[in-house]
Amino acid sequence: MRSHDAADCCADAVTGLAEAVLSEIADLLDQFAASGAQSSIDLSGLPMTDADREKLAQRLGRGEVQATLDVAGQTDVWETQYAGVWWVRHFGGNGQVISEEIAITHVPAILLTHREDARAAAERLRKACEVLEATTAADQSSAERDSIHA
Amino acid sequence: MSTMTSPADGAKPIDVAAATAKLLGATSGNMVTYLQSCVHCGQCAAACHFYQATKDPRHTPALKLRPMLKAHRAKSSPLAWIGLAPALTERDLRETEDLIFDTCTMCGRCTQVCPMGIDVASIVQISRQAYAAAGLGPSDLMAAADASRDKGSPLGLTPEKLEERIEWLADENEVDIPLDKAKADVLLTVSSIETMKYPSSIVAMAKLMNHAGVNWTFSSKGYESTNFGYLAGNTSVARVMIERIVAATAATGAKTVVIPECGHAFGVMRYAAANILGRPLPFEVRHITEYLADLKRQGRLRLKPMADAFTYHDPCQISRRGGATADARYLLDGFATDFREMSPTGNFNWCCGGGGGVQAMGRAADVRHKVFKIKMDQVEATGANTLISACSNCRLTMDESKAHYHWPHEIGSLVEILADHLDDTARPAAAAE
Amino acid sequence: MREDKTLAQALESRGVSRRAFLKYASYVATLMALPPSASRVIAEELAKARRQSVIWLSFQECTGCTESITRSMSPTLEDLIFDFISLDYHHTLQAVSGAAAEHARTEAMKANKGKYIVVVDGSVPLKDGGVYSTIAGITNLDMLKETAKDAFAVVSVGTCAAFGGIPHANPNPTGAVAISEIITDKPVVNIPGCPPIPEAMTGTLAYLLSFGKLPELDAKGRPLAFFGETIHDRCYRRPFYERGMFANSFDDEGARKGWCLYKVGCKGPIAYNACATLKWNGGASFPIQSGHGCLGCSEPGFWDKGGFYEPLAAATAKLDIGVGAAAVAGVAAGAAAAELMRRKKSAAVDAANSKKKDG
Amino acid sequence: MDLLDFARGPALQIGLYVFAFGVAFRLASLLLLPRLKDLSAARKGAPGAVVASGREIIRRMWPQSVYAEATRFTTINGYIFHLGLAIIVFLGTPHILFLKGLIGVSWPGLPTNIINGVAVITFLSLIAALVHRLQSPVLKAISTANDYITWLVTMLPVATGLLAISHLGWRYETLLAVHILSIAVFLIWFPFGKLMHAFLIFLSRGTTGAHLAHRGAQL
Repeated sequence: MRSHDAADCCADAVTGLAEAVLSEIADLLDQFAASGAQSSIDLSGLPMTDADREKLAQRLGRGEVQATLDVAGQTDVWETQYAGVWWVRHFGGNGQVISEEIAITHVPAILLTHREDARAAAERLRKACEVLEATTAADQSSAERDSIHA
Repeated sequence: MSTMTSPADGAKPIDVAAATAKLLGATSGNMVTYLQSCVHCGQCAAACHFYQATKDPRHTPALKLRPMLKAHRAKSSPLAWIGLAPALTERDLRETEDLIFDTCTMCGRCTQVCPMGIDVASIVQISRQAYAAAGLGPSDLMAAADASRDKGSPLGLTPEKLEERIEWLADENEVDIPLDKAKADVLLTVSSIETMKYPSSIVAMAKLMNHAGVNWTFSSKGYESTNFGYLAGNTSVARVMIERIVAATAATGAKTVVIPECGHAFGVMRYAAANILGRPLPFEVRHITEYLADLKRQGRLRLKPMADAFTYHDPCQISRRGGATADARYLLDGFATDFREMSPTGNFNWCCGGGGGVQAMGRAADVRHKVFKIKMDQVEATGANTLISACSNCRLTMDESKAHYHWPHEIGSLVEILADHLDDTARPAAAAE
Repeated sequence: MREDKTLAQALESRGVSRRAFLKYASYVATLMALPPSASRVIAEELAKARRQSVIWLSFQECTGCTESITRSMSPTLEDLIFDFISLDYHHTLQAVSGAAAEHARTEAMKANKGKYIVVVDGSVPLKDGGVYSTIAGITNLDMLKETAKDAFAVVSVGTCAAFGGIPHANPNPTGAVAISEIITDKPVVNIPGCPPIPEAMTGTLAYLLSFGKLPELDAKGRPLAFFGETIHDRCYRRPFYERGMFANSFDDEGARKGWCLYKVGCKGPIAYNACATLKWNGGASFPIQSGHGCLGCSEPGFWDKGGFYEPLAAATAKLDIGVGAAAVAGVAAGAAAAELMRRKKSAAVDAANSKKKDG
Repeated sequence: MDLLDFARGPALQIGLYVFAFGVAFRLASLLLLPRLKDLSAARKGAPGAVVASGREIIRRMWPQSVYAEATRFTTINGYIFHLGLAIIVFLGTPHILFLKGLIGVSWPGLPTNIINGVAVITFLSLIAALVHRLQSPVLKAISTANDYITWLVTMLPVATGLLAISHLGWRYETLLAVHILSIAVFLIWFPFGKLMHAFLIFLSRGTTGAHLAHRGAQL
């Protein structure tokens, strides 16, 4: 559709916001390195064009860590080539980017396993073990029975 | 209707109602347009010699519209119905009297600079009528008007005195000066200033007319073309003065009335007279410079070249407001070999400061002298020693200030220098007739 | 119905992790323009919260608002809100009907007294005793007053509920009014739009759930997060406006090139809403992107602002017959004034003449 | 009805009524007065009244060189804000649309940022005009309430327009409403204050043009 050409035309515009965000990141990274203060920048809230975002992504590049989460839709997380600078991109259920942020931290919180989840997981695992033990025991006794029969 | 008020200080009573009535009687689209158009930009101040000389903001020409605007508004504006357009007061009139009389020569420079093109002079003229009706105005100006009516001339030049003078001048200068010739093509008029102060100017005009072979005459029935009735705002006297000339012209059968070196006389007779009478004049009116230029064009004026350096002062009513700026230059062209234009000149020249009857106001002498400084600077910048004019009123104004300052320059008259350089060796035009 | 389990516990049993809360929280923080640090707080609060009882009342409306909030067919992150709330009454969506439905409403009111949220779409008719819209024989006015009495907050969803909307348009035959004109004793949030953007509804509800209070509102009761800027402020066609490149009609060169629609009536500059950033249908597009000017549907009286295709700058005042009449009257009055002046002039001249004669 | 609706509708409508009545009244009451008929003989070759009036209206658009220095500020600054106002009103797209809504015809406009620049210049020029009026002894002496009210009434649309485009102060629709209200005030004041010079300038220049051209006087 023609009207989308226009949208593309404007989305192509480079506003210089990428540079501004870069220098902001540099400042925050200084603070993080010095005092461990974690911070983040909400990219969705900035009036960046697609071209701006692309430029920012290019400048930051990709580092050692990449992760894909499957949490109510996909979430991509990667460390940029600057250690401590993380890019977190949340997708909604329909593949649309719903939120995007730069996190200056050790590891983005979303990657961390929550204690509550661990507790619940432990519970489940325990249950799973009990089930396993039960089935193993059952299997064993039947095997014994079989061998006796054999 | 007339509400006369007598101030406690014993000054003469001021009839405000008469002033307002006079204004109402003069109401026209032209007047009201001017009154309503001022945008208060203040540029007129720069053009006014009285402001230029004094730097007093009171002398801003725009302020001269105010009293009449106020009176008009009080009578015409719907604002008056709700009390927002106060009437003209005696105090208004008293406080502005000098603006309307002493410090306005109706020279028209402010109109030149006005982006709205407001003709302040015409409003001042109407204002003078209103102030005069109220009983205001300089007594000497009023007296001059009365003298014009009663004696035939503001300076008391009665017909008898005119006859005496002419006889004496003719004898003294051995020149033919016709008076009351039965039939003439041209009626020449005088300005009383010339007759009384610059009689040589009368002689010069006679010489020039005779040289060109013109059939001309003075008339004792109507000779004074300076109209102090007009300048004083006294319309009835103005009318009497005009009627006298009209009658004299009719008596001689002249087709042309020539106005001598007097700017306001020319302005009134040439442009105001028909409107004051309410009918067109049955003859043409020419200023002496225009008439001499006509003669020169016809080849009837033969002049010897003049080498003296001089500069020319344009009388406002002849140049800027009279439309005859070019004729003075035409007369000088090829005759005056060292004629120097002052700056500004022509239509933009500064007023002498004595026009519009201001010359006749004794109390305005100080401010006139201040104004003359502008002229002195203009003349000195040309390097010429002589200042020539084509208006005896300008000349008198300038002479008085010259004396006041002991200014060493010469002040002369255009007709006189022309008459002094007539080439009478050959008179083909006269011969041809 | 409010449950005893926290949301975390409820979702946990379905295998939804805390990461989902965190992700949802960061989504809400973005939506509400909160600082990124707020997302951790939201996540924690949400996890601790219990399902919120919501009573949804539909009055004079078209069901577009309900369509809008439930538009999605596949479960998405945004739809988590339905896991967070207990929609105890919604006569379009609920399975039961009739007396059972009304019973569900009164039960929910009793059980969650002072804690439930009332969501309203549609305006309330006041004319003729409110007979123009009733549910189960109860007028909208009565049902609203009764239901809202013990509510924690009221959320007016859609322009009809927020500002009276289309039922309120001239000549407003039913005497329709906005919810905020009836409920004056407790907080009312307006989420206008015809329909409102679903994210604006869910985001506001999530905020209420997380923080237990209303988000920051503008003077018209709208959450600033969604209604703080105009469509024009965030419109991708804004550069064309600045450069003076306009579509003059819907089928000209400018329209095809996607230039600014100001001249064909776009109300973007006075319409406060988030369409230009959140867009519609899963971020696919919004009216201006589809080539039509903004109608300003989230503004009061948008229906009566002088025509959708009349440019905003055009006055609704007209050079009508009245202006002509005023001019004619002016000429007449002027002529009278001139005539009056003429007479005054003649009188003055006559007086002067007679005076002269006397003298 | 909110403020913007009131401004776009009733306020402007009243403004238009008052403007139409007032201007018609002022012009009719002036033009229907008897005008002076010059009975003196015209100078040979003098143009007719219509030609002379037209010529004077045009010629007086710029001061004579003799007065150039004395009138420099007023002339240049005057032109700046007059042209500025004209450009803003007649070439600003929203204003063209406003006029189109009234008179039905439209024409191409200038880009918004150019109009904004012109508006800033006009704003500064109007400030300069006021400062000049307050500082010059002559202008102080001749100024009346009319001058200051007219200045304010002219300045308000410029200032509120600038605020509206830069979204300063209130919300945009409030600024827009105030801007339109200032136009209504402008229209209402127009016929009764100095703004009438927009019409009177033709009458007074023309009157003098005809008056003096009849004499052959070059002004």
